[in-house]
Amino acid sequence: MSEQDKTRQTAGGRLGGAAGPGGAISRRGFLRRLGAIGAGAAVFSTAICQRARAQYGAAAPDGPTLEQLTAMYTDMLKIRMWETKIKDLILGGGFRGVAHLYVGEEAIAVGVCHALRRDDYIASTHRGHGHLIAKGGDLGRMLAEITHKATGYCKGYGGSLHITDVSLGILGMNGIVGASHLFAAGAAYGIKVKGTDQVAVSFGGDGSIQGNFFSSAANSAAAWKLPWIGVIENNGYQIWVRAADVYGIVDLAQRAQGYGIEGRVVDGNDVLAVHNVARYAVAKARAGGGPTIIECKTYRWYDHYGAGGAKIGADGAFGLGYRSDRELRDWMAKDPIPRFRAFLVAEKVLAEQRADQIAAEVRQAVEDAAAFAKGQPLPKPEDGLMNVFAQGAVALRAG
Amino acid sequence: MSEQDKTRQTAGGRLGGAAGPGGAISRRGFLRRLGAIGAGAAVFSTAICQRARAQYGAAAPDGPTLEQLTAMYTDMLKIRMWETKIKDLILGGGFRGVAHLYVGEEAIAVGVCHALRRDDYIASTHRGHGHLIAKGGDLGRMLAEITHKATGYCKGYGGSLHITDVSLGILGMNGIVGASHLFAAGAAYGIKVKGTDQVAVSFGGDGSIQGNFFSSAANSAAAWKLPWIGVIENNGYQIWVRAADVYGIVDLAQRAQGYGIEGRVVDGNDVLAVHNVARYAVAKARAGGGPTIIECKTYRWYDHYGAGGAKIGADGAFGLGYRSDRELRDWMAKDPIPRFRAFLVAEKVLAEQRADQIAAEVRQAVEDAAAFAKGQPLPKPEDGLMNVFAQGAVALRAG
Amino acid sequence: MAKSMTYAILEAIQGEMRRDKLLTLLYEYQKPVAGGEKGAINLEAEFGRWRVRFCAIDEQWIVGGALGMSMIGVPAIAHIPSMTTFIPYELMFNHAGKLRHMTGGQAAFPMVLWADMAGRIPLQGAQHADAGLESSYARLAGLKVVIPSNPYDAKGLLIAAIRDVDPVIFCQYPVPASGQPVPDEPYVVPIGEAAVRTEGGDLTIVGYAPQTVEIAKAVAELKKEGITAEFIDPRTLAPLDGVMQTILKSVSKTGRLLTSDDGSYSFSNCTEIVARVAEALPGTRIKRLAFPDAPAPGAPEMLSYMRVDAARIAAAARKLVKG
Amino acid sequence: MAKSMTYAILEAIQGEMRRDKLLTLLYEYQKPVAGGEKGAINLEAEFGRWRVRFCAIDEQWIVGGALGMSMIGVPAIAHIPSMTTFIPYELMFNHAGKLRHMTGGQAAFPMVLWADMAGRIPLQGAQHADAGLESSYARLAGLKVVIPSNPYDAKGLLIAAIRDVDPVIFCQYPVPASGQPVPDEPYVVPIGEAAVRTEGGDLTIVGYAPQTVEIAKAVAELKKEGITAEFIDPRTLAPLDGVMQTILKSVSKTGRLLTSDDGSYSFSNCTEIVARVAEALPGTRIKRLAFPDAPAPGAPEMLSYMRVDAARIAAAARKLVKG
Ligand SMILES: Cc1ncc(C[n+]2csc(CCOP(=O)(O)OP(=O)(O)O)c2C)c(N)n1
Ligand SMILES: Cc1ncc(C[n+]2csc(CCOP(=O)(O)OP(=O)(O)O)c2C)c(N)n1
Ligand SMILES: [Mg+2]
Ligand SMILES: [Mg+2]
Repeated sequence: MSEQDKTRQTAGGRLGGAAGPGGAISRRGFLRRLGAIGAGAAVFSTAICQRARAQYGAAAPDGPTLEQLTAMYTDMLKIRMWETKIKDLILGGGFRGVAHLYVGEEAIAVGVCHALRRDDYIASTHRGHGHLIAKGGDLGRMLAEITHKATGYCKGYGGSLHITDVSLGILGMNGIVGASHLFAAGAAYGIKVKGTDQVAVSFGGDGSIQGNFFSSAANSAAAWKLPWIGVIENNGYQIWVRAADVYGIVDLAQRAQGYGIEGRVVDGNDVLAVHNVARYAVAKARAGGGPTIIECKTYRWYDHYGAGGAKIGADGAFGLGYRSDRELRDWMAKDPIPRFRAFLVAEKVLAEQRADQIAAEVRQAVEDAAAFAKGQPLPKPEDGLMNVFAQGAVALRAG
Repeated sequence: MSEQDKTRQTAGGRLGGAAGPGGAISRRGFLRRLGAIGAGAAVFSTAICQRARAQYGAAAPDGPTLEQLTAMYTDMLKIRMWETKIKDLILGGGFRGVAHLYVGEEAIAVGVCHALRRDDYIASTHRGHGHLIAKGGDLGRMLAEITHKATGYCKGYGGSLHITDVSLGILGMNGIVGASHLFAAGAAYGIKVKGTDQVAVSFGGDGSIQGNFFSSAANSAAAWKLPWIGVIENNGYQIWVRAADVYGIVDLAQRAQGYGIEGRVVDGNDVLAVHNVARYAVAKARAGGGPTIIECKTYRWYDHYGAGGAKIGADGAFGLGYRSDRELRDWMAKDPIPRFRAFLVAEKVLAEQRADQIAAEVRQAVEDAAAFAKGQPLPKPEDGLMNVFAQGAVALRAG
Repeated sequence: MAKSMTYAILEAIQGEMRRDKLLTLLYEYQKPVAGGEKGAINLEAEFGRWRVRFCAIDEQWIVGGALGMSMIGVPAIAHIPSMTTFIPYELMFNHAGKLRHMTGGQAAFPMVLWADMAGRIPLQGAQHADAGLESSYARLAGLKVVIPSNPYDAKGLLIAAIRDVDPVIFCQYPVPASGQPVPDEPYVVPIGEAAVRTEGGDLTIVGYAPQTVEIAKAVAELKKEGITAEFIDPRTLAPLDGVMQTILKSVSKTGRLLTSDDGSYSFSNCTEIVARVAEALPGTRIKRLAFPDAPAPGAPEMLSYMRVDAARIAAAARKLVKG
Repeated sequence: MAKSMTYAILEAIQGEMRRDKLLTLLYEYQKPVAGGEKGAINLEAEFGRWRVRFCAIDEQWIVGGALGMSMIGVPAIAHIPSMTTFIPYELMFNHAGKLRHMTGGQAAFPMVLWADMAGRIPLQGAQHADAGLESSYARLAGLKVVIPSNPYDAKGLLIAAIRDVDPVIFCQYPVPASGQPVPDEPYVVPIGEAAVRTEGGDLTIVGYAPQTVEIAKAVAELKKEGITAEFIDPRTLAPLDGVMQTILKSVSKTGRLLTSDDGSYSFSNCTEIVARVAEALPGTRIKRLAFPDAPAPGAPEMLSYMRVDAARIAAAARKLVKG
């Protein structure tokens, strides 16, 4: 680990503060950094990109990295557009489901999940659509599930809060705050037993570090250097409660220190910053270096739940009592998607036209997903008695 | 807080390391330090005493401090002799009770409880006899209780694990590891509601910082600056499990940092060191300065439970598989009681003769307690149906 | 407009907080604020943040903190949301319910665990649509469990719970604002007393909380057919002895018992009532309706297929009476 | 010398760990070590520390970790000590029991919660002398609960539990090494099947774990008096349907049911069995014996006054048969 990284590794240190290896960086160095996953790599932030660009002119990374960057951009758009569609459907009335929207936080799911292999595990939350999409979830089956259709991911049993695709290594979205951390740490233990180099990542909000689960995950991961990465999506609110009123710390990654875990704070609206810290943590975990806790500072554009304060065809939920519209507007100005697009275009990873085309394709995919979900059949009533156990059905006792 | 204190306040810093305000200290300064309870006071360790003594010759503090020091010595002896009696009774066979012996750790209970007022609260553990004695518990009623007699503190319902005197501000010994911390933090919240300047202290072993309770206590105490003091009695073992095998940290007070709490590490076999950190923490808490977590490094002389490996009339439990006899002997050489006695005698707080006399008195008190307990009546069988609720008895369902 | 359940509950707490200057509420995100005809209630605004404290997402703290406070004589209400009802289970079991006994009567927990219960609501998924959790609490020694089925009982039972020196679990299910009007003044509905909702001679029906809505419909339906049901709402699940007096009296008369639960079938709610009747009155014809031993699916089709409703209650009653 | 309960259990785990190279045990301080005639078992020595892991005092980890592992296909056994049996209650309730259903069958938890149960032992105090906790688990959807009463059943039920892809709670009460000899080889006692311990025609007695000792004594005593009891050990509490077939068959014959519990009376263990019999066979004469709804006091005088013993079982049986 470089010295710079070390200074940043204390929880208080903010990525992008004293960032980057000074001015002198070669193009090769820049690309290596972009693609680096070794324990020495660690930090690649927009600031570095900007400096690199200033020095070497716009330049697109080639090979798989190019693909990956494009895929990251595509996934961010997928989350944004798919969820915006949900929001519009809710506002349209008669929506057969619920949703905790992730819009505004896309950089985290995408930055983290694109540092993972398909066979790595993630454990998700009530606000987990984004994680699922970033890990490869199918938009149509997802929408079918959150409208409780028989062909949805969970055959209609689960809905938005529990939608999952276990075959993608997703240990479930979970409606119980904090449980994700514990299950991922458990999975990380299982990885050690299996002897593979997989990793297990849990997502959780700023509210997820208290309660019973986080502490057990963190201590075990620290004690036995488990390949666990705890991602704290700090969007400033636990429904309407502010962290500052219920915690004695400001940077939540500081919790890591009490367990002897490396804690990192990162700009959660900068997908490359998130991605690079995630890659660092993943490489470290694969190499047996143990866990990392990454706090990503971000903001949610909509209300905790549903679409209150939002309008069809417009972004953001305004007029919510617990936060100011101005605060929201400030954060919308830090929208991770145009920010990333601008970078990609400037770096010639994407031409403007291609970027537009991707947006159009994603928009179409979302419409297709909505149409697919709409046409899907409802579950059979008696299927509720199934899947309690692996075998058979339980008895109906209602009459 | 002085600069020295600041350096010591990080969890890693050990009391007695770079301790003390250098050589130049006046006798008045020494006495002030000994008696100090202001936030500026903080540290008074044997090292300081020794330096002070070297400079000013042996000198006994006068007034209440003298009494208090004598009382502390007396209480340490009470714990030691009362528990040694229990050990002998167990080994004698047919003992009507169980015990987790505290011998070796007396300096912690006494150092902490003598920094408290009678109206302050403590929450205790399975290894809590010492806490109860240091807070003023009656040796006879205690022994009656651990032998489940009708006139014991808990009328025979509780026994060793739950013996308590609520009128002394004791929130109960508790057989569930870690629960003490949560209840004390709750009491600390209640103190805030009442608006008094009381404090609430919880004791817990090195095993008590994991699990569900500690985290909830620490976070709440930190968030709202509750007058809570968490004392970690780190005796190196959780039954036979070593902390190093199950934690990612070495100094357990480091846990404090993750919550934004001041953590202190102290020599738990030095009663004055413990006492002074406790006084500092208590004064801080009374003044609204919030919680402190104090880790006291110590050792238990007997097995986790009962009297295995011990002999009647001899100290210590040898030949236990999980620890070496040598380790035990090293710690017995650090016995807090002769260490304190030597200090008191050297400082002319106590004459040798008076010290011997106290020991004889305590020995007699213990014998009296044993005789008292032996003569007490057994509970009535049907009383088990009482005290489930405040009113009445529950129905017998057994036949 | 009748007072809602929430309004009635907050009115109860407001009155008790005015009466007892130490009574404190710890809660999470469910703001103790309600508007009603009689004016808005805002507990934090009235009593300040120390006595009305929103907390981190940490139900272990909310309940454990309340226990610690109450042990030093600061009575406390711990309010936790429905999906977390079992997080403090160990605390209530091993501490709240046992400490008085273990200390020979020295310790007391004058606290109320105000536990939200979701009930079988659709489109949520199993973690947010549960019912019947009260029976896990009802079997723990040293705890009292009350379950109001309407705002009037809610206010009176909550005041009784707050004034009780023993720990009480107050279960709030979502029920509509039906029943008696709720007086503005404090009053007590005693813990341990059932309510006879309708009198009848053909069979006894027992159920509570959201099931009372279904039972009431079924009773009305049956009446049209000439079957008169005695409908008893237990209101208290623990201790049950007082409640059983009312139920046994009724079943001695009717000879038939039908129970109806939103909780799952096995080891649950009305099971204890059925067992006690069976012991005391052999020969009684008994039918227990309940949710199956399954989690609650999100899809409404599956969920409503599994839930007991008025039609099923009426059908079972007919069968008991005629079959 | 017969194999002890602990030996039988460790032998089961040893065999399964040899068979399945991923099976892992998380535990706290109760070393998985036992000596016996057939040689000592030391699981950590045989399988290494990763697969046999002692943990911090953190039952939430032990169970939650086992759940996480099992979700990725690493089957796990979580062993927790008796006083902590309800610490993982929420995990088993909201996650282990629901996730398969919530995910439409995708998720599975091939794990066993090996929960120690203290039983009503004297001189410990209420937190360390509890019984009956299994009924709180038995009412949770998606979980299986087994309770062996002797080493033979313990080994066979534990192997069944380990091989089951659904989460199983394996309750270990302290019981003496009685019953059938324990074969060295792995074998399965199927989950969901009761055992008829003695056959008889006058009444049916149901009970398990330490109560089987008292029941067996009472049955022998009654036999001398000419009363023949059919003694059934359910062995599984959830799912209960298979067990009930055996019990209902017996009660149809005897017409009388006596249950005997170390757990408390209300909302507990045999309550469900009583209720099911009452529904299915109206007219059955029923008596439920149990510990009172109270914590267990430490003093032996109080404790034994409260516990069901052979004399009380025999007395209740006589009354049922003759009264
Ligand atoms: C253990 C638990 N307590 C409470 C809740 C209710 N609840 C659901 S989401 C939520 C807020 C979560 O806040 P945070 O962790 O910051 O995530 P965010 O919603 O901001 O993404 C709460 C309190 C829950 N689901 N689980
Ligand atoms: C929650 C919980 N888990 C397990 C136990 C069993 N147990 C009793 S004491 C003990 C060891 C405690 O170790 P430590 O906290 O270091 O205290 P010490 O005994 O060393 O004083 C354990 C595991 C318990 N009582 N409570
Ligand atoms: Mg948040
Ligand atoms: Mg210890």
